[in-house]
Amino acid sequence: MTPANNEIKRHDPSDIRIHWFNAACWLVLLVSGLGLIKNDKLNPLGAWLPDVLRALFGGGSAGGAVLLVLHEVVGVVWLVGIVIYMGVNAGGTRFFLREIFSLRPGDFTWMVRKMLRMTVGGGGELPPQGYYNMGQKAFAQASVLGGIAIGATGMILLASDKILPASVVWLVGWAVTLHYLAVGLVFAGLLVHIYMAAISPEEKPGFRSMFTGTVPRDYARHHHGLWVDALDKGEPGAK
Amino acid sequence: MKRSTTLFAALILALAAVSLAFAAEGNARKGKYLYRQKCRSCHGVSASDLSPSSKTQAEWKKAFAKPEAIKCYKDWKGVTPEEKNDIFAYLHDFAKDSPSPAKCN
Amino acid sequence: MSSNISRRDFLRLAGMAATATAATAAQAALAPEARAAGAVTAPQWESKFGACDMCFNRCGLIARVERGVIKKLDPNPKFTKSRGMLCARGNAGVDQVYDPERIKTPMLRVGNRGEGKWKAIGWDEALDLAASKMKDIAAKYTRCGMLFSAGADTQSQFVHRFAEAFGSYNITSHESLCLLSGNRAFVDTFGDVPLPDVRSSKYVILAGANRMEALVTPDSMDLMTIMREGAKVVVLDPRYTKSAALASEWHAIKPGTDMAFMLALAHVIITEKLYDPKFVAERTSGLDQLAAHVAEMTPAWAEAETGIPAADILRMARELAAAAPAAMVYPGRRSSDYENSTQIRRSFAIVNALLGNWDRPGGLVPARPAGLKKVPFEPPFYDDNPPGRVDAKSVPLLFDDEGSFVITRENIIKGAPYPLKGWFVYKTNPMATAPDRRKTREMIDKLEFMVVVDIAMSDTAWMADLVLPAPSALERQDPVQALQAGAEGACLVWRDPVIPALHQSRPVFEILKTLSVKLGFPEAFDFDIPKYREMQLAALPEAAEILKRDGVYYPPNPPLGGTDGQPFKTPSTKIELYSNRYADLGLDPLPVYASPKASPDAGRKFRLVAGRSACVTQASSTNNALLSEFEPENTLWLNEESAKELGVKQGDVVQVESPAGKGELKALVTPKIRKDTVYMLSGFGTISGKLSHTTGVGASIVELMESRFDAICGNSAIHETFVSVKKKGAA
Amino acid sequence: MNAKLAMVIDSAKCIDCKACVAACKQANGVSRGVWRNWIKEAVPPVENGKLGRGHFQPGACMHCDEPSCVIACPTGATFKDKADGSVVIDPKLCIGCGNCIPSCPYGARFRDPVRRIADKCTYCPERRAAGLPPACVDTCPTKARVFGDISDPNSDAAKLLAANQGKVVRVIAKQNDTKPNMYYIASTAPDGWAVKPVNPLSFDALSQVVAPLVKYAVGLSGLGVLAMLGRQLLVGQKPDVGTPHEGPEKDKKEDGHDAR
Repeated sequence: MTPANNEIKRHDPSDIRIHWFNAACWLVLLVSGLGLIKNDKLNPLGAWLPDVLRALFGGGSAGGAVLLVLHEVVGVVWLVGIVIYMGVNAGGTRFFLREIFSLRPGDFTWMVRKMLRMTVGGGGELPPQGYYNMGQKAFAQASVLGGIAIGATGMILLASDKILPASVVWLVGWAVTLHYLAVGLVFAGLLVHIYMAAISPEEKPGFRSMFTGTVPRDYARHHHGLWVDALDKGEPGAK
Repeated sequence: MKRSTTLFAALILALAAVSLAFAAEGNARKGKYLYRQKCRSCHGVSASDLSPSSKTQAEWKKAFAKPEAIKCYKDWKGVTPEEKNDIFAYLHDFAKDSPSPAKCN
Repeated sequence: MSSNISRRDFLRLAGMAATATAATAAQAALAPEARAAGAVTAPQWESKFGACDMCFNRCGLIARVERGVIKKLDPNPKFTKSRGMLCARGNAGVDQVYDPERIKTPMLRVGNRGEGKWKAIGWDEALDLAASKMKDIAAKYTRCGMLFSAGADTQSQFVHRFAEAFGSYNITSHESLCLLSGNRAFVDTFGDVPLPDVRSSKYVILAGANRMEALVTPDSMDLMTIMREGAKVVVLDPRYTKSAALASEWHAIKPGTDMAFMLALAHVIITEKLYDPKFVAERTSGLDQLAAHVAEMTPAWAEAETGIPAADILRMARELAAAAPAAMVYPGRRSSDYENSTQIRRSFAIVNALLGNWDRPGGLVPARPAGLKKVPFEPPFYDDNPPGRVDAKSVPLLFDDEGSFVITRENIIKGAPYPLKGWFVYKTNPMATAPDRRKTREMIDKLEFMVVVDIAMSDTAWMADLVLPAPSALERQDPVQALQAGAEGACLVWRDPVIPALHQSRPVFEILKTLSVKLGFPEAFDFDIPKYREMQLAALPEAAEILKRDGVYYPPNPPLGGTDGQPFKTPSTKIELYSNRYADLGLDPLPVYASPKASPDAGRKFRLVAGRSACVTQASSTNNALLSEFEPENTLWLNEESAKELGVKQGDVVQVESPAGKGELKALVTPKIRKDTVYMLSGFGTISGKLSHTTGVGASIVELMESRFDAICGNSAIHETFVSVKKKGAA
Repeated sequence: MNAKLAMVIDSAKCIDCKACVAACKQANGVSRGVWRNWIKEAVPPVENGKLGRGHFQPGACMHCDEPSCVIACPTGATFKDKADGSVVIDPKLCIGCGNCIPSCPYGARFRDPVRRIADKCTYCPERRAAGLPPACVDTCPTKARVFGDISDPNSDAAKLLAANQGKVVRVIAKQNDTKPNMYYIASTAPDGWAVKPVNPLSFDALSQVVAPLVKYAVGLSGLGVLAMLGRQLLVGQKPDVGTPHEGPEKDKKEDGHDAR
């Protein structure tokens, strides 16, 4: 093991790259997307954000049009990036999907107790977790499923004024609604993810690993005990 | 009343027959050609602009009954009596009060 | 000129435009709900004057041209004759220019006639061929063996000039399929074809004129204006046209009975002495005969004929006379209705005479002086020619310069009195506008050579041996044209190309000029258009500059009343209520009414009438891409009750049949037409393979119309046909 | 002061010649089969057994003061231009979702079959920039359509309105007065054609269900994060957590983790 015996490899460089690539895309997409929702009643933040962004991008609806192009381009880049990653690191993708969708007994208990512990305190003992804890799994599931929904509806919206006939505008309308819903839900999860990963002191090593690729063995044993156990046993499929 | 109408119509018919006979002597189409060739060189350029619709049929008839009295008669030298008749037919048949008043060009 | 236009228009809109522009600029940064500053800029177009050619009105226009492409046609606000408007057809003029089906090169027929097999050839070959064919025909059949037909076009005068120089007397235009009966009647009554001064009129009877759809400038707009000012407009029409809908009063008159209505008006005006006695005594002749003639023609009598209540007729006669002389029976244009249309229109003229409205505001006024000079020439005379036109003496009062297309066609088919074997056609389309299409086809089959010069492949062009592409009116230079606008005076327009001629098109002037050289009479065309205009404007030295500046020139317009005390150009020098000329010719000197003949066949119980949409100029515009959106197909207007009897429902396809032919089209079941009458638009059911919007779409009205003509002047008579109607598939 | 562009229509002058419609199509390159403006024909009354006087009513987008279409637009491509009061569609920002089409009670909008985005009357901004009136106004034979800034008392439109005070009518959707800026003089017909604005179900779902749901979800999540942050700040940072040098015992002791 590198760099020292007390560090375990947790992420491939390609994992790290795709994570930050995804994060950057989402940031741009979220901000530009919110900037497109000019409608006061729909924009959870109100119309000031679109107004400010449009002014930044050239003013008026022309500024909005720049935002739309930006949103469309970055959206396509994001989708293409994800697909390329899945090709380059097919094993990692399989591992990731298998891990996040495999629930173990105790995951639910972990989730409830962890939430209590992080907020009001107490909550009792936490059941051991695998490569991902249940919180991470929940957010990863939301991201994958939400990402698929966002990507698919986004493609419909992209196609709307390019190839789709008037007879399927109902589909476009629903794509708008679903796009919004999926982003909203994923964003709700994202807030917790960002807190947990970047702000909460508890996950600092995990955060660091998104740059270095390794976590301290002690940290891993504490937080992802089942994973370390599997690693130690050399179980197939363990990373 | 009715009787007088009939009589009046008969009279007009008779007059018309006379005038038509007079006109029929000349060839109006040839007259048009001749008028353009022989008259237009002055009329419309240096003399008064003149075309069939400048006068009524009666006025043309009167003028051609005594062509010697026409101002420019001295310039008519090259016009034969037959040609004169054709020119008259043209001017008369397309006069101001004719069924097909015509300007000349 | 463009600066001039924009300055004028800018003043009109200055406040609005300035506010909007300044506000936009200032607020763009602050108010995000605005377009970005400068996002909407004025188009980089050049503005060029023109004159519309989508119908005969020739409204002044401004073409907006961007990088050599016409983007938009706008009305020329200085062209007051059309009250600053351009109608739907005018706006669609752009689509005529860029019609993908336009004739692009000279085309030589290589298949059978009408088969649609063509070979593109060069201009030299095409014009050599035309010249040699015309020479051959002249040699074999005399020069009168060529027929020349030209439509209502500014360059048609060159076709007439060419025909005369070539030596043929046989020239027809569209007029003998349209307006000659009315002209005949007014020439024979007033000695003139007057213009209506609608703008100052207080009472107008529109009988068989649909001015809100068959737009005539400025009359169509003025009728609306005067109604707003309190004038009354009465419409007589078997159809609820848009004119009927908008009129003060509409009567669904029985077709063919207008004369009864007019004679009853005369009856009331004379018996109640509502006419101006001084005017009638001094300026008209034949009042006594007329009074006797109409003595029995009471409103009650007319009610039985026309279906209009006697009380209404009586009231209208009194109202009309009370408004005189600012009152009129509108003379109308198209009068090619019945075999006695000249006499019908005579009755219109007679009522006008009784109103004393001649040369008075709101009445009928003589054509205003335009000041244009004719450009003289000396065509040769050919001694071997027959004595006259091929249709000469067929009817008593043929206009010698117009003739009669229907009779000419008949005589070509017969080959008598002499054979006529060649046809030069310019921008007129008898295959789609002359009644009885089969006869036109039969006539064409008798020809040895037929050449058509046109913009699009009309049905007539489709039949030709040689088709030559002409540019549209926006692509060519034209002579000066005088246009009449009622009492407001004549105006002059000309055209310069707003874009160069597209494809290989050549103006008919150039075609004829070349042919005149090939045929040995170049002196008839020893000028170009600028020189020709100079000669036309010889008496109007300032006109050319003003035309360049404004796109229109108004010659001095003397006030009305200028003809007071002057003789009328009639045999009696007065307005002939009683026509001496007709008496001379053995015609009825007063209009004698006869009830319209019933259908000779009980199975054919509907009279077919023609009419117009404001988006259609007969057969010349229906293939226009934009206009076809407004009139995508024609329908048969069928009264609701008649439809019920026939078992026809809205939109059903019906089969319409007459002795001339048959057609299939959708029924428009409507209360807007009398039970005894059906109507359809012209310009559909075409046969040309290059008219994709109309070929195979709807039915052709000329396929159904029988070949009839006005017994006095030879004008076609297109309302004399009865048709049978049945639902398609019904027994 | 901001301009307020409006159209004042003397519909009794209209002869239904379609010049305005053709001019609009030509000026704006409107696709075949769709129309930015129209002339409606009133069903003629039957008087004494025959058809009575007809009435034709020119129309187009009314550039409402409270436009329902703007609310239905998810991207802000449709907006009320504050500078001149017109309701604008930015074609670059429109994604062609079609929401705005049924949301207009006047049927003024359509989805352009070629460009696949929403379209409607624009009052011809390019022509106005060139100092010309909108194409339909310029070309009208009887000048039934009058256009201008009605906040400027010297404009033709304002003058016409002032001259007809008390006689001006508007065609308004009964269910939803969008404050249209199309004024008809005296009377106009037909007048009952404005329909109830309808949003597509997907849009209602978005605005009434999804948007609140997302707000709650994000709010809840935000609250949770705040609570965690609060606890973190209040209870204090655990010096042992997250530092890779710390031993596991401390973790266990202080954090209560039992990862083994």
